[in-house]
Amino acid sequence: MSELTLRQEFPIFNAHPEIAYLDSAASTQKPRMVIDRIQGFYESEYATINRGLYELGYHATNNVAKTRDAVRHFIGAKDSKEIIFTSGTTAAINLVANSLSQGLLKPGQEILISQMEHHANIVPLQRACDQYQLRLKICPITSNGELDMDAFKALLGPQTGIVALTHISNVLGCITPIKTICHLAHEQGAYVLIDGAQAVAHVPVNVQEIDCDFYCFSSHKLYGPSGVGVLYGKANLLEAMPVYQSGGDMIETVSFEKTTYADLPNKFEAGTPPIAQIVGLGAAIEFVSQIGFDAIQAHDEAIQSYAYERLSQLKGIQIFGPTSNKSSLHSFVLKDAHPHDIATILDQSKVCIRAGHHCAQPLMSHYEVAAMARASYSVYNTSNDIDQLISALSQVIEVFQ
Amino acid sequence: MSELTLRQEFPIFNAHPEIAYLDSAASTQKPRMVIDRIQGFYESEYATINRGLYELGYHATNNVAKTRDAVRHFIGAKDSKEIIFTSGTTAAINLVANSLSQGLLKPGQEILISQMEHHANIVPLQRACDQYQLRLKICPITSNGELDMDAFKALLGPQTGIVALTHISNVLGCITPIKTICHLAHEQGAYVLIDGAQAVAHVPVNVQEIDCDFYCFSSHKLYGPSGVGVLYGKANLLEAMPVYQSGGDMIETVSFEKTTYADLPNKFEAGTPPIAQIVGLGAAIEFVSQIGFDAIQAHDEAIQSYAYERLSQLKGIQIFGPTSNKSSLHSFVLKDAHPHDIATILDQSKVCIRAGHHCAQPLMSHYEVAAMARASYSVYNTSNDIDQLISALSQVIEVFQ
Amino acid sequence: MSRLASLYQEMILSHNRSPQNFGDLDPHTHHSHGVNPVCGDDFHLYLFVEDNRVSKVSFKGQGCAISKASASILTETVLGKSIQEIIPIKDAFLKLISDTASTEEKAQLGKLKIFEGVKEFPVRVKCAALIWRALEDAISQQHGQISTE
Amino acid sequence: MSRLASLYQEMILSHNRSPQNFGDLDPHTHHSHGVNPVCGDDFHLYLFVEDNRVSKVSFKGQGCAISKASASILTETVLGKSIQEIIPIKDAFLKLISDTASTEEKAQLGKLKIFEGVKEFPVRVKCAALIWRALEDAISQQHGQISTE
Ligand SMILES: Cc1ncc(COP(=O)(O)O)c(C=O)c1O
Ligand SMILES: Cc1ncc(COP(=O)(O)O)c(C=O)c1O
Repeated sequence: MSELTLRQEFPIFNAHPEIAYLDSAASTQKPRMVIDRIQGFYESEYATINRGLYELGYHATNNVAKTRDAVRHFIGAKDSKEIIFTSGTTAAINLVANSLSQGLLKPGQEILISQMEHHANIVPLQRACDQYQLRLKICPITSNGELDMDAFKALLGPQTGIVALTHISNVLGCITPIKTICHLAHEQGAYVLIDGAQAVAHVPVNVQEIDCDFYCFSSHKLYGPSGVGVLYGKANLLEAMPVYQSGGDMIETVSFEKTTYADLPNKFEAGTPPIAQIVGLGAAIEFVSQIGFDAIQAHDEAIQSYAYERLSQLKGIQIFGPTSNKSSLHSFVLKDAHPHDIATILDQSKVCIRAGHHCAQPLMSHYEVAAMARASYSVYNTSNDIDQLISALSQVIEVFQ
Repeated sequence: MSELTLRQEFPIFNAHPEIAYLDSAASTQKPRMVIDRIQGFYESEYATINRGLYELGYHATNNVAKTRDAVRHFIGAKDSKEIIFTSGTTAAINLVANSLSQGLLKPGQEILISQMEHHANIVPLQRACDQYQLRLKICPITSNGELDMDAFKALLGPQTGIVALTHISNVLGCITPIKTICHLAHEQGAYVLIDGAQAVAHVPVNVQEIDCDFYCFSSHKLYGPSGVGVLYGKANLLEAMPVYQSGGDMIETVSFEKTTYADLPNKFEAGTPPIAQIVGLGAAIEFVSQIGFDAIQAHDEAIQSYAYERLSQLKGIQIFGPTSNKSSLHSFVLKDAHPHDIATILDQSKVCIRAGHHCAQPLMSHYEVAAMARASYSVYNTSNDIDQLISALSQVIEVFQ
Repeated sequence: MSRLASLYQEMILSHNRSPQNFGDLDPHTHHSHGVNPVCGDDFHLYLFVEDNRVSKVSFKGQGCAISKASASILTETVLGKSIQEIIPIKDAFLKLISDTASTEEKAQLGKLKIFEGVKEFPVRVKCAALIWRALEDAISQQHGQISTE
Repeated sequence: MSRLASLYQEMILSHNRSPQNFGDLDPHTHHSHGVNPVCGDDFHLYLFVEDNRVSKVSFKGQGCAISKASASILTETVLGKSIQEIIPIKDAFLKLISDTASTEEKAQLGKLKIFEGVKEFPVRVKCAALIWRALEDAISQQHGQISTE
């Protein structure tokens, strides 16, 4: 039995013992250790960073620096100055879409994304195309629900400026072969931006091995606090890119005639950063590291194969995405029951799932559905949660048949 | 005696009883009630918002909506859709500088700021000028250390597109007559953006009475968590402005051909918001409201006049800014002692002050100093803190004479 | 009756299975398009108004059981009524589902009262409201697209 | 000696009050401009190197007592020395203040050792280092602007 037994580490299940929380792909619950770290920081360590000439400020600055290094280590980056703290994945992608397109691309070049991207990895790039005269290209997915690599190779060319792909689809769960993607893209001189929002809690990431140019994720999907995320970028690219947001902390000198900007990482961190959240993210990374990805992946596999076994037996169910080489979630529809009705009925049995377009409307269009239901699994889920899900779904089927 | 006695509400002074924290203008410490709210939210209420069809998600969405309404009430806005949550003041100013300049200004128009602005209210506007062919104009300050209203009137004209001014200077403490400013600016057809970062914890704000078009502040300077801030904007302007960051939650429909955007406030809130931080900000506003601005202003006045009385007697001190109609801080230099040396020596006596350019280099240039020391006061400060400051400063004077 | 049973009453389920007046209506005098961007509910409502009475009505589109049943029952309700008669019903319905209707308002709702259970499910109120908002839009002659979010 | 007294030793205070070799140096063979954007310390360092020896040296600018005294004592230290002699001193000094110097390294530092107290004040290490980083830059012939942050 490779199931983890971490439920008791999450205070939310103390407050709501009856809940089967199956919406971790939207946001994970927080372990005691992360909540305590944030509380402890506010209670005895809080100060703003970078400028404090007093001890509290020095320690807070150090704490942030330590977390930056922990993030560097967590994703295998070379240098901690390549780790930019943002308010989340969305802000990170906006930064890259904007600054990279403006600074290092030429009008007429292409941005290549896929049919299965999250809106966060579509709209900022779409807007960059409008603003900088670039063209958006869409790579289709296979009938199996994975990136169509043949189509990808055909679409990729010397005209490609940026390849922006999700590491793991938040709807299909499929894992993109990003190492191969980076190799192919670099051969054509394109930069690669990976949306790692769904990946960092489930698979080990080593950006140097992957050789991606940019990688981003959100703390709140990694057992950490809301309000903070990470952009990794190769130092030489971040150095060459124009600044994005501006203000305090990211400048070197300001005068009304001329402003010069600070070095990395400060150059891209305008204003007071989410200090306590960064420290909390540090605790989340420690939490994940203590469990280890071997155990996490074995757990994911145990839960998701059990879930698939049970789900696939339900009458009238259609499950999307591949059945192997995938992450820990299942998106599905039931014949005759709309996903919103499913979610409402499940909620009455204390089963929390998501229903809707999952911020992936082009993917919904591809499957010609308006919405899907999605159950997503995490370290605190158990096979009991799956049993609860299945019995609630049986009730749905009963109501709607 | 109008001094508040709130020190025991702040756990940090339990952890460090000997500290005189005089750096609240940089960031305030957090009361028990805010820390507890955040902790409680993570422990028993956490879920992401907007899409949750289950109870936890519904309650979290409601909590965020309630805080939006509390903010609306706190600053006297008309409609809660005029309250945009951002990651802080800096992000809010970047949003306005960008979107307003792009959408509602014409090349050749001017942006009028002042000599005493924080870098956050300089650099984004400077960059907007570069990007949208606008011209930056600088209003000088008087010898008293206040906005020069005569100069302001002379600089303002039909060519002015945006007036961007700080409500309270983070260096001088002077209070800008923003109601008059708005009236004058609107006569010329200019929009007014007020940087309220230093104001919201010290003076009551009513944006409808002030009639400003935009107002922004950060939670972390208002006893709230880091990682969240507020942009208020008049609905008709926010509606007319192009979107800024994009991604999930701010769209109506996405297709590769055409994306349409959600209504306010979502239009300007791309991605998963800082949920727990918004809830924490709600608690901070409750904290401030429970004390009330009458009591806060009486306390500020008591502390700052006592501080001024003691500081002004020190040998070789020069204090910047006006002595009346000002907020709760003092920036100063000592003859022969550099501000950094002052801060280091003060830290040995557990007195936390700031030294440096305070993200206001143009103001430093104006006074021809490289740096200043600044003591800033808040609801938890007492006259004991001031005594501790003065005795530590006397030691500095001794070392350097 | 459990909360759930009161939401998914048999009549709602049956309208969901077999919606009334479903399809296009050409020609029509009034039209509106209602979408709920959060959940993807998306319906068109068509009215043909002659001598100030709704002589024909239809809807098409897709959505959850609540939004579809609401649309289906709406079409049955408005058929044959004048705009003046429809407006107070619409207002009363919108109040019913947001739990602000008076006893008199409820009284005029007839079988629409089966939607009262929706008020216990705040996230679903918009589903029941969507087609009524479209109706509101259609009869205000704006012929636009409306959205409930 | 208290931490504070070990930081602000009399020799440091006196160099702060009366810095040595303060001012311009024209002509010069080497120059660098060091700034610490966080605190506004801002110094220029000039060297005149003849026959591989520093025959003249000066600095100008402004900063805190630590950075100014460090600059003043640097000028005294390098005067008359060859670049080859200066490099190990510079390296040892930078190690001293970051608390990584060996006993042998400390031994070659002479009166520069009074800066050892800085290691107790991590935020001030950059102040002591600034002029030495400028020296490093100047003798690497890049003639640029360097910044310690
Ligand atoms: C007057 C003023 N404006 C803007 C800011 C920037 O606020 P933040 O760093 O929270 O974005 C500050 C504080 O640093 C400030 O004092
Ligand atoms: C694949 C993917 N990309 C991007 C995002 C956006 O992340 P955030 O909302 O934290 O910015 C999400 C989550 O919502 C996601 O699942």
